[in-house]
Amino acid sequence: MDFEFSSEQEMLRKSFSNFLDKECGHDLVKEWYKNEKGYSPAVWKKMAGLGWMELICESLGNKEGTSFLDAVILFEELGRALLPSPLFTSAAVAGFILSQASDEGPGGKDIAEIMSGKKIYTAALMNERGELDHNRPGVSAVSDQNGGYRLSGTRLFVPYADSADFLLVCADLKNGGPTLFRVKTDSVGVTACPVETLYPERKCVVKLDHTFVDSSDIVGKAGNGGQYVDAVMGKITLLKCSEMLGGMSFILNTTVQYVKDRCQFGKPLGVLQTIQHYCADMATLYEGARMTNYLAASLIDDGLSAEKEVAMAKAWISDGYKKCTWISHQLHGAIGYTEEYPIHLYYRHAKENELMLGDARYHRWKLMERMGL
Amino acid sequence: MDFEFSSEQEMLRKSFSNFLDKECGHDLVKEWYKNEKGYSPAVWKKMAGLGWMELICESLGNKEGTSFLDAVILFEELGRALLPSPLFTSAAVAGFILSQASDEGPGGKDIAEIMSGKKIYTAALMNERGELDHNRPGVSAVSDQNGGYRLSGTRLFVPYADSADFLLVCADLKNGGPTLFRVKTDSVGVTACPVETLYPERKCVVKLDHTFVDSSDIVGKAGNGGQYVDAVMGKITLLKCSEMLGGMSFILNTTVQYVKDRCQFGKPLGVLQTIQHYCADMATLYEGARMTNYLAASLIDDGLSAEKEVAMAKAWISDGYKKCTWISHQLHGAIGYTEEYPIHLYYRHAKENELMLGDARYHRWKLMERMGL
Amino acid sequence: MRFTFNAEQEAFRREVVAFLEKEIPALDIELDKYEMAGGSSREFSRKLAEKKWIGLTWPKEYGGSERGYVDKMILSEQLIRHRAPTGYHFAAERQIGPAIIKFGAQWQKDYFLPRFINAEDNITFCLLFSEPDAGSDLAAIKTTAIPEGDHYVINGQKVWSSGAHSSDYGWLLARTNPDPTVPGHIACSEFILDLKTPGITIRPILNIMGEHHFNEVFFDTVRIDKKYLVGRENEGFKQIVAQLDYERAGIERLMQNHLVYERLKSYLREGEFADEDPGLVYWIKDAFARLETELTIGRLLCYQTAWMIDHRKQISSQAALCKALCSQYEHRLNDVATRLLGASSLMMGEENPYAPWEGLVAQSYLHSPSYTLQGGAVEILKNIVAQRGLKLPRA
Amino acid sequence: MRFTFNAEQEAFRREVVAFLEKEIPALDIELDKYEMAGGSSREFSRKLAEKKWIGLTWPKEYGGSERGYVDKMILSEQLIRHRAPTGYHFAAERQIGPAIIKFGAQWQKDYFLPRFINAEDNITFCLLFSEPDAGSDLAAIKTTAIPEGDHYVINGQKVWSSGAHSSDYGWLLARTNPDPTVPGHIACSEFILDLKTPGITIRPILNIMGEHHFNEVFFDTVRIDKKYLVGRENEGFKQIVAQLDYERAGIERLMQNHLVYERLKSYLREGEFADEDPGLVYWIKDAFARLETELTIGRLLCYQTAWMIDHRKQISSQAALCKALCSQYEHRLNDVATRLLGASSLMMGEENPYAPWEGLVAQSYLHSPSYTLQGGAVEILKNIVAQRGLKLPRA
Repeated sequence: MDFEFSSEQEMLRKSFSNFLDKECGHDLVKEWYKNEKGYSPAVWKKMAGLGWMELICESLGNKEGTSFLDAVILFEELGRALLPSPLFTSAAVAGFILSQASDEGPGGKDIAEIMSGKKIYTAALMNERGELDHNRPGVSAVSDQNGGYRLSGTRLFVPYADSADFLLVCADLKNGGPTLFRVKTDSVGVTACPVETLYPERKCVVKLDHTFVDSSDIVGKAGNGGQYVDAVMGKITLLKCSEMLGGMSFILNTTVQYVKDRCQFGKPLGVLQTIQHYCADMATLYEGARMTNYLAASLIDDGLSAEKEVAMAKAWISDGYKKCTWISHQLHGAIGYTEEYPIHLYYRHAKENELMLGDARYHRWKLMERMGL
Repeated sequence: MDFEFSSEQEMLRKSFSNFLDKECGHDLVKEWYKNEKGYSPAVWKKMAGLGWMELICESLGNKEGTSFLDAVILFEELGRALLPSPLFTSAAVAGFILSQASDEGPGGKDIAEIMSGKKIYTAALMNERGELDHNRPGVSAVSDQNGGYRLSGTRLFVPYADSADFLLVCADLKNGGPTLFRVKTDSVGVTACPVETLYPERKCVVKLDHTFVDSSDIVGKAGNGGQYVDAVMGKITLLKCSEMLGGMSFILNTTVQYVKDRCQFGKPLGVLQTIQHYCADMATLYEGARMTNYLAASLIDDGLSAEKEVAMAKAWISDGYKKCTWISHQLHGAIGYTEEYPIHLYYRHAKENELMLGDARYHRWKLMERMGL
Repeated sequence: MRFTFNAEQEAFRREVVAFLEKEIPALDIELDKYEMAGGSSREFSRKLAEKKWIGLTWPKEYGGSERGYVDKMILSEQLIRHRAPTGYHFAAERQIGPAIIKFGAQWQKDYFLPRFINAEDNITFCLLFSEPDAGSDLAAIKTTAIPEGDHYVINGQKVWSSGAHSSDYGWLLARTNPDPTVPGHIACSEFILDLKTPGITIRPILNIMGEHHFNEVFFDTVRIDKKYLVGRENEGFKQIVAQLDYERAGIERLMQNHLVYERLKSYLREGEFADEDPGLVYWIKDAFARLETELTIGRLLCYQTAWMIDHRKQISSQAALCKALCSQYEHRLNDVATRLLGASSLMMGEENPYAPWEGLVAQSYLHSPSYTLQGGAVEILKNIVAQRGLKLPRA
Repeated sequence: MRFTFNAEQEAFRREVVAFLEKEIPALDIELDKYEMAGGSSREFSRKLAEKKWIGLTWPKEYGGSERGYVDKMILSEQLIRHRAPTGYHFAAERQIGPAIIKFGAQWQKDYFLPRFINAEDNITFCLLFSEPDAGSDLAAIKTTAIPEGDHYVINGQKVWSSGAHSSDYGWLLARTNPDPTVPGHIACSEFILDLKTPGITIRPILNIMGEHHFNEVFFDTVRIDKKYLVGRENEGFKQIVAQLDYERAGIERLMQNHLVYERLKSYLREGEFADEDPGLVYWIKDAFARLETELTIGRLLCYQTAWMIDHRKQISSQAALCKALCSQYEHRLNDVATRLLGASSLMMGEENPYAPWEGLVAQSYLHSPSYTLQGGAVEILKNIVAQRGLKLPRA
């Protein structure tokens, strides 16, 4: 057992956080949300230069000499800074799905493009009700007379679809089952419109209207699309948890600092016992989040099954992060309710990610399934 | 609307509480738990002299000129004092069941006996798993060659069965459905053994072993036993809620007084913000309990349906009373954990009655049923 | 003891319902999508005024009906349930009018009250209370109003002033005793301040939704006539505290999000759960039953507080307890709704076709952090319950 | 970063499990029905001592193995899971031995430590700390131990002394500086007190189950030799505080009710839910999943605290956070069990055939109020987390 990062891991974390401190203040973040692409292409290039996409793909793919914890640490730092970018959807989700499928088909070239940061992929996995539907996809794939397929359907919550190069879409192949397709976003019949959601990182509604794809655009084996996506869910969910953990850490530290600094009735707020207990509650939620997150990550790093532990982590962190943002707002009072002050970004981030990939109740249910109870 | 008791109601309450203050201290209560009958026959006689059984039977039976609130007030005071006696099971439960059935058969004489306090009835409605089973009774009634019936089965949690005169038992009459019988406790084949439960008011395991009952011992119509019991559940549950509300009131007052008196670190405990908030939480649970309890009681008094409101009251009070006893123990520290100090009686009373007649979760479920949701 | 309406109350409720069911559809305006009783309509307010339903509890000498607060609560509840657009007269009737009645000079009564109660003019007020270093601790305000001849000269800064940019007047709290050794609660006074007076600068603060409600307000040697003092010099604090309890007694605090409750209930009734995971159905039923119970309790607590005012009882502890419970209910309500609807509840924007309930849920969720802060943070309300209600000692 | 056992740790765990699976059944004693690791067996303790598993972390010079606290935690967890009867050596190894090692005089070490670590003698100690007016505020104790020649003379009263009536010695905290103007935390000392010394009166206090664990202990001019002082005069407080964190780091706090957890889990696995109302199944699954998560977190927090001791880090905040979480878990665990089983869970008594799980649940529920109080009330632990961990200012 070791409850601390190794010095190498600490150095890695430092390198991430130094970069983010320098390149990504909350003012910039808020600008990027609103700019054309929803992120900063300049920062993206620098991230590519630092090898972040590569690090993610390799650590998810268990490359010799890499550790899954490296990606965990990176996403924790990203969550602390709330840097908006297609890193999660392109390098983690799409990249890992492609690598799952690559034993059984092409993919190597795509992954190389993702790792270099030159091309951006995004995963379009949610239906019009906001549900993951890769096992019963709401997109249809019909054979075209020219040998390829025509895809039709609507996808919600597709990150950065309006600037990505490729979409990964799971479609219902007639008589073939759920099949994963790579779709060029500039194909005829693809529209991607940004849509407003609670957390303002870029998301689009994507419509496919008889969009033509070649049979070489099938990722992996036809009919296996649902499986590929299922296979990545554990690690992907845990990276999302890590990002949320980073957000919790920001909220905890910012709030504790605020109640030390802010004076009312002639004393810092933080002397009040109720305030101290709120802070202790936040610290407890945060410690619990760390425990579940790193337990699952340690098991994954050991090559062991962590389905139960991932469910536990997402359940605890979904609730815990949200509660921390509630407490933070309560302790900040009016200042926290302003656009300028950053905590509402975390309030939004916590709620959005609570509901993404399943909320606490859902994962407690999963946990019981995993335990056979 | 009127959020206060009328002066007549206040006088009634005073008469109850004066009697209880005088006759029933916690030391006596603890003695009575352990004495032969589990209650004080002398006090019982005085209660009969004051007309308490009569008051309960008449207020439950909507007798002209009575109010259901009179019984509510009585049980609130009983819950505050925790007086152990067969009042609830004999006058409220058995008496009201008999009056439900009396249109359709005998019963008048029995009720008169109950009202005078000369005979004690008790309701034996729970099966070996501690569930109310009057609609599918776990007691069998088989026709006897001599014209009566033979009852066999086991009943749990039967209050004061070891000293009561009669049991009311719902039995499964072969080809006749759930049927209510009056059983003399000194009949052959009846055994009633006191059994230890969390709250030490007397309860027995009752075994019926081919106990003979005459056909005149059928209460009301054969086959209607389940209905009679169902019909009394609303009011009975609300009287139980009222008793619990009285317990909450004792716990709130005692705890608030304790934190005013007890000094630590040179000041009364009650100056600490955390302690103040705990007390405010107790007060809120108590106020919510009052609101739900009296809302249901008001509707019943108006002759209106209150099924939804009774469910609400039992749900809120089951949770709320229990939480109050938790807070009370937490604020009392070690002294509260002693046999001598009374709060553990309420801690036991709260948990036992939380689980009797359905806990909060169960009643929330009922509430949704009543709302058609 | 009777927690249900008596015959007169029930008759009044029916009268209100009948009126609203007739008048609101006749207004031909679109009701606010996100806020109960959120719209504003001069026409509607005039109609209410004709019924004498503005200023229902006000003394007859000021045009009121001198009816009880329980009747007022019956009216308020129905206005909210019917989403009546009350914005035109709401703040004036709820806060400013009563304060003027209680503490105002004769000319203030003569000038403002008829305009309020008849909904003649939409004279709008903002509150100028909080300062950067005086939030919960209002006694720490530093803005001064120094008497100089027949004027006061105001200097200082306010913050979190809702609607200051679109109001005619400010309701100002300032120190009239500049000696810093005198405690704030015996050194401050209340003023009516015409916001067009020279020397006032208003700067916007955007809220977390990017909307402009809050402002900073700066005073640089603002001179006002002494007649704008409300009540007595240096008693402003006492005056405000007396009003606060009344404010806390409102049912608005419970029902601001009643649309969410109603949509939740319809969703449950229509039962579109076939595709969902099995645990969700049971979870939402339990969660909704809790909400229903809290709503029922909160509503009765509101009525109880009104009844206590009618019976001249001290309400501060009860009003605080009520407000704490109600605002926590609203907080939970929004969270439950998001979890029922899942990710789709995150969709925002009235025009967003993928947003369930016109994006109501995400909108409400963003408002949530303010509920347990506005009008007294829950923690402070609990202190009031403990100290004033349960008589626990102060530290 | 690795939250799982490494190879050596896993090997040790297996060794412990193999030992316990062999030795416990061989003991031929009935294990406690209600308490994990609740029994007492000299034979078993001697066997543990032979393995050198008593005093695992103790210095070699006192017969210990100088192994780390993580190893100790691995051992403790398995002892609890296997319900090993550790009562014979538990308190001596956990509290008294470490205190003597750290602060004791040579003769105290020579006399007590070998007896403890070899489980030779069951020398039992009770703690004589709390007083009627000094509970959470231990510095307020009034019992005095006044030096007089080569003796101390003790006068005063203690309360809540667990097991004083059946112990050989008391571990006493008393004021050695009688000047009431000197604050308690620099005026007290620790003593080993032979309970057979004249002048000591012990009176029982029954707990809420009517059992005799607690006592009042009165001292009337009790004279003891100066050699019974532990550590330095007037530094007793500092010494106690240093020990407290170690106590809080134990996994006992998490797993006292592990039997309830295990029975719950079997009940869920066997799925006797056919007759129940449908909501119950979903409710219990959700409730159990929460418990499972808290248990997992609590266990890791315990290991983390042990690891921090091994790495010479300050543990007070972490130990407090861990203890608060663990004791709240146990409180909830019992409540969940009663609600799953319903009314039948109220049945008590080992011989009661209607009591599910041998009446375990009601028994545990009665213990529950003490969990969040023993070893520091949850509220005080949270203050420690805030002040020592998060560095919030003290009032």
